[in-house]
Amino acid sequence: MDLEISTDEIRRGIRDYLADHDCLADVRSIADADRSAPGRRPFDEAVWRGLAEDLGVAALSVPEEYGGLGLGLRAVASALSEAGHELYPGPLRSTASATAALAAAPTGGGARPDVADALRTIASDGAVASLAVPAADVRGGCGVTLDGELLRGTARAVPHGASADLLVAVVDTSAGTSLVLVPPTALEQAIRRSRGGIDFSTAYADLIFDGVPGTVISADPQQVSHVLDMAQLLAAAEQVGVASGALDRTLDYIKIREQFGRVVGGYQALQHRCANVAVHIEAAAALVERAAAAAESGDTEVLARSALLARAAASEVSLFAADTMVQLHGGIGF
Amino acid sequence: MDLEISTDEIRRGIRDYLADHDCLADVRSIADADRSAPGRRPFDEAVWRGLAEDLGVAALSVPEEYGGLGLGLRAVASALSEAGHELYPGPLRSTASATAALAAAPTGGGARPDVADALRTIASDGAVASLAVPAADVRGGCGVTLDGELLRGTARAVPHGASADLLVAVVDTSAGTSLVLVPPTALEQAIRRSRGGIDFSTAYADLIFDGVPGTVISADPQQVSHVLDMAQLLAAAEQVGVASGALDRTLDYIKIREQFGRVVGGYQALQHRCANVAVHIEAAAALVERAAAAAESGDTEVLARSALLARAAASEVSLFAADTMVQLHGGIGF
Amino acid sequence: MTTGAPDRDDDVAAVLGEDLDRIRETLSALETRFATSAAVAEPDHRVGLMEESGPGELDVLARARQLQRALFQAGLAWPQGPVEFGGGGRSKEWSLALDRVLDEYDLPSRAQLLVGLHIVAPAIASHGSADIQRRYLPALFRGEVVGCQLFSEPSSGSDLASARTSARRDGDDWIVSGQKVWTSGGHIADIGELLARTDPLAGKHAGLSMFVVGMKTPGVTVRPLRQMTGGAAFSEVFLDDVRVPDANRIGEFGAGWSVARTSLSSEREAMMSGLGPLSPHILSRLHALVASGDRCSDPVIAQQVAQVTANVLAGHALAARKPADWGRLGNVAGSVSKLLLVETVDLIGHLIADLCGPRVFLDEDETFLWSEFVLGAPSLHIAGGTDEIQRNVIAQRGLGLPR
Amino acid sequence: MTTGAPDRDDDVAAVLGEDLDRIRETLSALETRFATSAAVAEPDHRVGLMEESGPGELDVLARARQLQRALFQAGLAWPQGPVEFGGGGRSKEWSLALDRVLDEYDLPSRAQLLVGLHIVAPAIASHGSADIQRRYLPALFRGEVVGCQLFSEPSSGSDLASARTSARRDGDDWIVSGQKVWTSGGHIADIGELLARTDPLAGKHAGLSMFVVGMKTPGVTVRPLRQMTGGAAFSEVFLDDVRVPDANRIGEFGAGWSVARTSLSSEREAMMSGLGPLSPHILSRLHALVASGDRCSDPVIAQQVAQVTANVLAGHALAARKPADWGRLGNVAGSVSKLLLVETVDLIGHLIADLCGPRVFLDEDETFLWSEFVLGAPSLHIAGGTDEIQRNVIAQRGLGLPR
Repeated sequence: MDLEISTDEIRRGIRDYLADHDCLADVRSIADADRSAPGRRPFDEAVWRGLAEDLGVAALSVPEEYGGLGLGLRAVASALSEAGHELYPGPLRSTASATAALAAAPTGGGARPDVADALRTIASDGAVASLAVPAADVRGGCGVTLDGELLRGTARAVPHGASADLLVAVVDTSAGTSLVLVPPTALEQAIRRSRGGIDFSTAYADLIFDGVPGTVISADPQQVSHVLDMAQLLAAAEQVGVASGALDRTLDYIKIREQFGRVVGGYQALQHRCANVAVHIEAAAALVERAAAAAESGDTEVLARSALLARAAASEVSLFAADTMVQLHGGIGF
Repeated sequence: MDLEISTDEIRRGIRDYLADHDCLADVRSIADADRSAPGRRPFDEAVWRGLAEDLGVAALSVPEEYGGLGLGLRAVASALSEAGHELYPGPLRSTASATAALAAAPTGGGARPDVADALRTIASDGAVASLAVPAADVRGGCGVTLDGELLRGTARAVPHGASADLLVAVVDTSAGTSLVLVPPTALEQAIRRSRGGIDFSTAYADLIFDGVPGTVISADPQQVSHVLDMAQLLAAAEQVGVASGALDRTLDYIKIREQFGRVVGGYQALQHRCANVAVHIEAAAALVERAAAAAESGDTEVLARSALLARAAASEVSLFAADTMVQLHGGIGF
Repeated sequence: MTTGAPDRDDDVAAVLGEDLDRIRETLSALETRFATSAAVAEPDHRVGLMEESGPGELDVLARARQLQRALFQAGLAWPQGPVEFGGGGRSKEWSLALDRVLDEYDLPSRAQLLVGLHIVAPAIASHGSADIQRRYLPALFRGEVVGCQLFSEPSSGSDLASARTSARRDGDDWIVSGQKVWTSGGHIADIGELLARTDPLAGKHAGLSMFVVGMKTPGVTVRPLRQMTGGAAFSEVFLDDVRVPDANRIGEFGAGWSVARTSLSSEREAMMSGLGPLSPHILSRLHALVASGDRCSDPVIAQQVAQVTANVLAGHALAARKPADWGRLGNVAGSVSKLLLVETVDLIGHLIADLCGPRVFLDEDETFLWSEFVLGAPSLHIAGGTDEIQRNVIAQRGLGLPR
Repeated sequence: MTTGAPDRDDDVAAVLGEDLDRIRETLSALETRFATSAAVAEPDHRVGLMEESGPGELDVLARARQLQRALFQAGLAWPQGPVEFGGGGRSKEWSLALDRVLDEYDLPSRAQLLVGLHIVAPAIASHGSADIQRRYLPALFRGEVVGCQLFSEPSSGSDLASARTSARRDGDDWIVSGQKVWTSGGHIADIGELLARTDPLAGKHAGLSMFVVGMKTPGVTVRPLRQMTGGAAFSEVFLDDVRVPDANRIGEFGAGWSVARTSLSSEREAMMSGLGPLSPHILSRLHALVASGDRCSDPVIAQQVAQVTANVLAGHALAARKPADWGRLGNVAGSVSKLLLVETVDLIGHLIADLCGPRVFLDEDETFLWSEFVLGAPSLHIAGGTDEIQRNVIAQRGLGLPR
């Protein structure tokens, strides 16, 4: 399979599919629903199934032996950029992050049966997965500890935590910080509290574990931090997409909005601001490309460095592009 | 005396005088001389005498009883802004900083004779003075200690240290960090090493003391830090002037330089950059005004806070304005 | 008294002289009077940049009106106003000094009155006839009448002078039709300052006149606009054959643009003062937020705090500056102050986001209270004229660059 | 091999395949050969952004020429060049991979040859006749001929197409008169790429043609320009009835603007690669500077170091990008890279100033060595087209905004 062509095909497929389903309208209706009765309504289930199952996006990085396409993080990052471009509000990134963690788990001649099952259900059944990570300023686990074989504690603000069918969590255990799989049957026993907030493109929930079974899939500290790096990379990829979607919408608008008898897109101040956004999108995208390539070639050290730099750059440019979108739309942007 | 009118008169007087003497040409010739034979040539002595004695700028903040005008730091700050505007390369700021330190020394019914003499010689004889302060990242003295009544050590990069007739130094003594006056007769015994560098608007010299007499004029830590605050304020005032001079020269040029059949000052990108410079000059100038007013009203706490903020803002805007000047002059700016 | 307010000079005393004691007495009494009802009336502790419509809104407005009336009676509501209309006949300096003293007291918010007092009133005071001044100025400053601004239109944002809302003469009246937008407080206002095209054949600017229109007049429809913060501080206003008497014209026929510029420049100047978004109240809560976190000793945060502090102090110092000290920028002082303001608000927004992290966008206790501030910040770049317009104004009218 | 060079992918091996061993062998041998004479020839350890004229300049040039010849003989000087002229006939990918390997070796600077190789040669290769290609390309890539650029004029900076230097036809020759400026390396160059107005009656762009002019031709006078760093990297070039054969025309009569654009876009792309100001050599010295100071654990400095690192890595990744991955920005890739480059250089300048404090502008050991870098940074915003021009290009040719 020629990866280059695939990546382009993936991008086009997702973009066309999401454009047909008007994600932005979905995000707006989620926001409206929340404003009338706080507590976020879930994403559109049918769009998720179409994306995950019909388009096979969830299966991208699942190894072929478990029903996936066996592609690397470059393909996944491309897919997430497209989803970000359309502000897709479903669990694509959370599922991709969990998938990356599962696919990276040490196999030793084939994955363990529970990991294999989890990967299969993601690839074939449209399962929603998520990855519970520690807060940015915390070393160690996500707030949950493994006590014997039972999980206790609260994982806060887990992306799509209320809808997740299965979870991979970074957990404190007696063997140190580990990756723990919480399979569907176990996850049903967790108490889930949906979180409100102002991010209508991702639903969050606190997951409260009070003696829920979980199994360690890796206790290797390097493996744990590799998984966290991949999650940063995937978040960065999505943010680059968000930034580029914001720029595209801005360009569309300033090419038609007229003031002082001419389109405002003709003003040098606006042109230069858009050019600056474009430069920084390309810089962040280049760092994402670099990190993804390192992940594929197994260069975890380069990945570690470039994933965090990519994330920082992508965060900044997504804010810059979004702010530019609001400003250049004038009053209607706000 | 109505201070407001005075300040305007001072500004106009200095601006006209320095414009007549083309400071910029003097700075260029200093730079040229240095490039052919490194080691900076001194400022123009006649211009300094005119400024200090004929215009009486050196006497501005010297108390009236010592032959000065008894004005406060607002007047001195205005004078330094004008000097900065013209990039005057002589010892105006170094002398003003030393004067502020001397005038602030505790008097107890009249200054001590040596302080009074120093103030008189500054006010009436065009004496060059300087203030030796600790490096930015150092607490304590300027590298010199008072051992009994003798100074030992090296004060590095003292502004106009090679030309100074008298010096006030922040010195480590057995009573803590103190202000020490080094009168003309004593300063003659210091070894002076002119420093090269790329600042052609201020000459620096290392002053090496190997048992040179000096007298403590204040060992009060609050007094010492008040003097350092005033020095920061005066530096900020000069920098605001530098920034505003750079902006004025830029505006003059972009109003006449033509490209693409129109003056480049008509392009929005250049207009907006100049507007941003102007906004930040006003912000820094407002902080300088505030700090100077606090100094005059004896509010040392407000002075302490606002002088450092003024200095930080003035440093930034002077770089921004100078960079804008280089950029907007295109190739000839470089 | 609030704590942690930004420092202030003590020359307030010099300017206010012997009035100061009486002023402090009055304000202390008001502080006590309003403190008793505060717990009831303040809907929540959210920190926003705009007054938004919501459940407690009318209570807040009622308290603002009461305070305004009390201040008026004490001679503190309209210091620069002419004595014959109930103003104080004081200097600008006196008025600025009073503002500083007012900042020290924890009084109810008068934000909902600001458009009337700092946009509408200055226009009437500078351009209006004696009759229209008498009818509206005392009422605005007594808190009896709440004003709003009817300038922007869907197709006239930055290019305000292209306004299309038409007013055609009919006897002693004008018949007004059109649509206005981004009207802050449109739904609570009693009167609106209306920019309309009275002469479609005259030039773009010369075809405009300014009016006072009653917001309850038949044909006026106000529709709140949902905004990014989730709230609604702005409205659309539809004008459908609205009858406005010619006696409600502010300034000469065809002088609408000049009247609008008075309003806009007054608005910009008010924004940077303590009356604007950076009230002493917000600043003291910001200081508390910084101090409460475990990152107040983080050098990266410290750099940001210092930058914010410098900007706020500089803004206050500029607001207190005498016109003569502005030099060539005197006629664009409002634009300079406004750009500094929006930069400051952005810096604060970034500081808050850095301090709170994800807790600023999740429904977390305490930190989520700042989400409205962070989300509201972008609007200030637009309201009162975009950054681009301010920079054009500074460059062309202040620095003398070609138009 | 240098230490502290930025990290690099290992797919270099995949691209270069079995050539890699031979390449490394050649480069190791060259490293050894030039190392022996290095101590003599390197005039000092200053870190500058431009090659400046000075005492050791001709030695440096001689070594650059020797290295270039050796690389040419090994097939490593001109990988993408046609085989019949001595090029390698390789792909762009191969060439980029080779650059990465070259970065690993501590070889003499070839900065003085860059204008010829990355500005003049691409123009000749894309637009020149077979004859002119044969005459100049191998000589440039062998290091026998040093090139310079004769584009800008005192009144034609950003508006390059308004060039006034005139060329009038005289038999088989052109007679050229005018003044050029900002010519890097004008005083050491053998040939110049000359933009001249060949048809004063044609349109602004259509009136231009491009030529190769020998810099030693009678009538050519080169005068070095003193610049902010104190050095002289640029020259003014006066052309006084200089005779240039028509056979030296690059491209069609009237196609000068199109040839110039090829040169400019190639220049921008080269700047962001390791060939530009951010060479592995400068980066490793920067890392050493950060590590040597006592502020390398200061969080404020750490933020800046991370930002610089991100920009440098992003720039290298963009330089290695396939044209197809640029999307709609493919035709403005050079402008994007150049803006990123100058931002990076500014960030480094600020970092250095913050790290060294006053020691960067005083004649202090070690730290003063960076003063040329800090002072040179502003020039990069101008050289190769100002930031404003690059942003216009991106907005209009890349993002499709109106001209």
